Amino acid sequence: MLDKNGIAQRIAQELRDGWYVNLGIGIPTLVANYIQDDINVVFQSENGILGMGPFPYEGEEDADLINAGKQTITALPGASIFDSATSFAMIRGQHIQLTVLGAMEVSDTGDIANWKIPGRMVKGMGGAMDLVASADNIVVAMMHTNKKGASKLLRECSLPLTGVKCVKRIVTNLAVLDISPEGFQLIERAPGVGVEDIKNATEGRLIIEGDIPEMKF
Amino acid sequence: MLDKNGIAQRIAQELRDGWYVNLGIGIPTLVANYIQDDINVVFQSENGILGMGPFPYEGEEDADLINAGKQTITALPGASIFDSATSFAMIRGQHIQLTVLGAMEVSDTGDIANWKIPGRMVKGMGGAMDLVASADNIVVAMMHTNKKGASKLLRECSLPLTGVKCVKRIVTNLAVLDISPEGFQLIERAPGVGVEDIKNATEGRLIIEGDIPEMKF
Amino acid sequence: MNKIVKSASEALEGLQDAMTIMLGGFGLCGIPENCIAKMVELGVKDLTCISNNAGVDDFGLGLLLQKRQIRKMISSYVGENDEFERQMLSGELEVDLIPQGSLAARCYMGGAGVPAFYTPAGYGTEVGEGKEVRVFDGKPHLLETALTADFAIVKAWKGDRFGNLVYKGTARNFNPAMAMAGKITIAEVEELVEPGDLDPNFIHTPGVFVQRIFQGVNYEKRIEQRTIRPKS
Amino acid sequence: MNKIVKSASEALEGLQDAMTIMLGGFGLCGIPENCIAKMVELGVKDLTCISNNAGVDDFGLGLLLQKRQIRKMISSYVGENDEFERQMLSGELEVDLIPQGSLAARCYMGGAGVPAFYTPAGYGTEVGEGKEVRVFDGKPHLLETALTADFAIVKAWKGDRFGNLVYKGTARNFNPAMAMAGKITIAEVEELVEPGDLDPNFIHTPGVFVQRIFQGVNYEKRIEQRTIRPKS
Repeated sequence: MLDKNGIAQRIAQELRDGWYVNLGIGIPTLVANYIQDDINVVFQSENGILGMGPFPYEGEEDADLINAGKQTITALPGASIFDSATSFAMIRGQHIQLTVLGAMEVSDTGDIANWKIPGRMVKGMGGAMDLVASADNIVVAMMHTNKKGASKLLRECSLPLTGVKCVKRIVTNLAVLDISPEGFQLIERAPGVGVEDIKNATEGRLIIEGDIPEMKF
Repeated sequence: MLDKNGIAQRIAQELRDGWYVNLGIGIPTLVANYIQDDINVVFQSENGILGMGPFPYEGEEDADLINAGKQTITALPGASIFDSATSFAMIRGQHIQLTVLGAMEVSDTGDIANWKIPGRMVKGMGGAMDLVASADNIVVAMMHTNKKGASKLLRECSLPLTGVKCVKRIVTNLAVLDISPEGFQLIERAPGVGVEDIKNATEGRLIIEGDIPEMKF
Repeated sequence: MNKIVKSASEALEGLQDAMTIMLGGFGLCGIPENCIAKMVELGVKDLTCISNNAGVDDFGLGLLLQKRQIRKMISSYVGENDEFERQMLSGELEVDLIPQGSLAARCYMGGAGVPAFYTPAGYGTEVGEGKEVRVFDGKPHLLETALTADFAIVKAWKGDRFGNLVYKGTARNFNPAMAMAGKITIAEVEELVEPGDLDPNFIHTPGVFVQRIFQGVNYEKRIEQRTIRPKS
Repeated sequence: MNKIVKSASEALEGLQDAMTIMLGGFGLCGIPENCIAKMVELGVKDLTCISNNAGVDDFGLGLLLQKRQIRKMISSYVGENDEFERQMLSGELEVDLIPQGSLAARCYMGGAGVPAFYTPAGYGTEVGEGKEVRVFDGKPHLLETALTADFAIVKAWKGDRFGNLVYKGTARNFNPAMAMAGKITIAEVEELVEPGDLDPNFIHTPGVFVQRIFQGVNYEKRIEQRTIRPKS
């Protein structure tokens, strides 16, 4: 079974050289720590920067240079800065090759819910609805089950949706799964996790074909 | 009766301090020569500049600095340069206070035709359709009649339209006229031109109320 | 051509209760601090505020919320703000949450004279409820309408008396699109410069979009999440 | 991340007959001279070219017209061009004339993932024939659709290997919007610089929109209307 860093590390394997990538808040942010040495990717933050670098050294924080999580950041050589309308023109126009974001629920048809829990304070969807409606390649980083042990990979989402039929791949603490026409297609098992464990933790339709390999790191 | 320069000089009186102005090709371009000393206006050229200045001195022409007529120009202090999408965002969004353009025909309901003569080579409408559809304040600079002596101020345009119900004021070699709900409202006579001359040269509905003053220069 | 006004007070002349106001900024980055402070002082109320975020309890739009000057917020993310939460849950505050990209585009389109456009964002969600759906190239899209405002208030780095603006870093964010969409656009800048000091080739907001400009004072530029890395 | 290719020839790899190509420029200002010359040499034909103008007889897109490589032109103004006129009147060349602002917006929207939008331009004219009309705020608008292209070919002043571009003066024109709308966008630049040489705050086209970039040679930058004033 993976922890959050393990999930991020596995997702980092999805990145391809030359891709532009938008990482959401939470586990997705950790993906940046595991980029393989032989590939170059450019990180976009939807508040208006391409070529986001690491956090600044102490004393070098610039209030005018933050990411979408409102964290102080740096800009790498070759970075570009732009306004919000241009930023979402990039996103909506499918110029960003990969979006990684967290989810509260995912359905086996690729619906995602990650912005609102009825009865709880709603903070807003931010850029998530634009990202999931637009990106060709959406990978969800999430725990397979919630704190009560209930599956977050469902036949249908119970929470208000962020987007429909948009998720391509899900990486959880237990498995890698793709959205196929027949449901969640099991691709890989996390180290030490058996197919039965994944079956038990998945409420939606689960497709298991042949031997399911264990993730490699 | 006015010549082209006289028409331009009369139109220059329409300009107000602080206005952004787009001048079309032909007579409208001449308006820039008659700006009163006590007002400041900024000229936009729709290929992407605000703050267009006079032509450059010989030897200072820059192939990368032209106006919409493809003429070499200069940029004044405080100028800004932008792309075509932004330029027409300004125009469509009604941020330009005045558009002056020529016409082949104008109707007494404010329709304008200035881009196409059937049977002749069509060069295209360029930015004219965007300008007339958007500007709050459209002044047409034109000769009152064509070379054969036929009126260009008509009940209905016979040529393909550039825009409908958009012209506000027309300045010709004979008169200043506004588009009113009842037709061309005569506002001023050109020096030495009588009301009868204007009547004879106007095919569309002409409204003459009270004494019509002569233009003042 | 001189759009310079002396102060936030003069810039906000004509601001009235129940108006619709756009305010630039993302979080607390690139927000018009001087004008917000002055709006608190003026006490205008029943405002509809269009802003990506709603500030924090004691800074940014949070200051207007604390004085209950805002009747409705149009935002994409309203973050950590106890007073906001209280007013929203009690029904004192009306909240319209819009996907961030649609919000930016709706402001841009408002300024660009495009009254409506299609976007895939929000289709199939509650954002799409009651909105026209049209399929382009096999993909469903929502019809979204443009936004404009009585006042658009933006914060820039430098500006001149023609209203030309440049922004610094990601403090740009929503400011350029909102600058386009105000019936009256106010720019507060850190530094007023002479016309010609800004390279015409590198102006972010051409002056035509700005009606009033002034040099602000005492910028706090508060950082919401001060994140650093150790010097190795 | 290195998008640099050696030459126009390498940049145009994959270009085929009957493709749709966007070409930046206004008149002869800011046109991709190197790629046009190479396209003439390659002899690709039946092209649909989206470009505000069609060049003159012996320069710009006129060179492709002379070789009858263009089947259809989508433009706003086709200027003084005898060969264009001859081909159009004889029916060899299909021509789609679009209001200049709608053309710019349709390219921008194509790049921005907005499949359609409403504009007042052209309503009540032959441009509006067959198009959906909708009234917003009492004013009729046409529904216009976005444009994209197999290749968008733009000319910039400077660029780096990430594809970041800056343009000079009014040579910017249609280049930024078209750069957004190409499935493959080629930028030819007067000068290739190192990443970091271009200030990230003042980049006109962020590199994400550009797939291939090269430093062009022998720019002629012809002036169509050389207008001057006397030294007084």
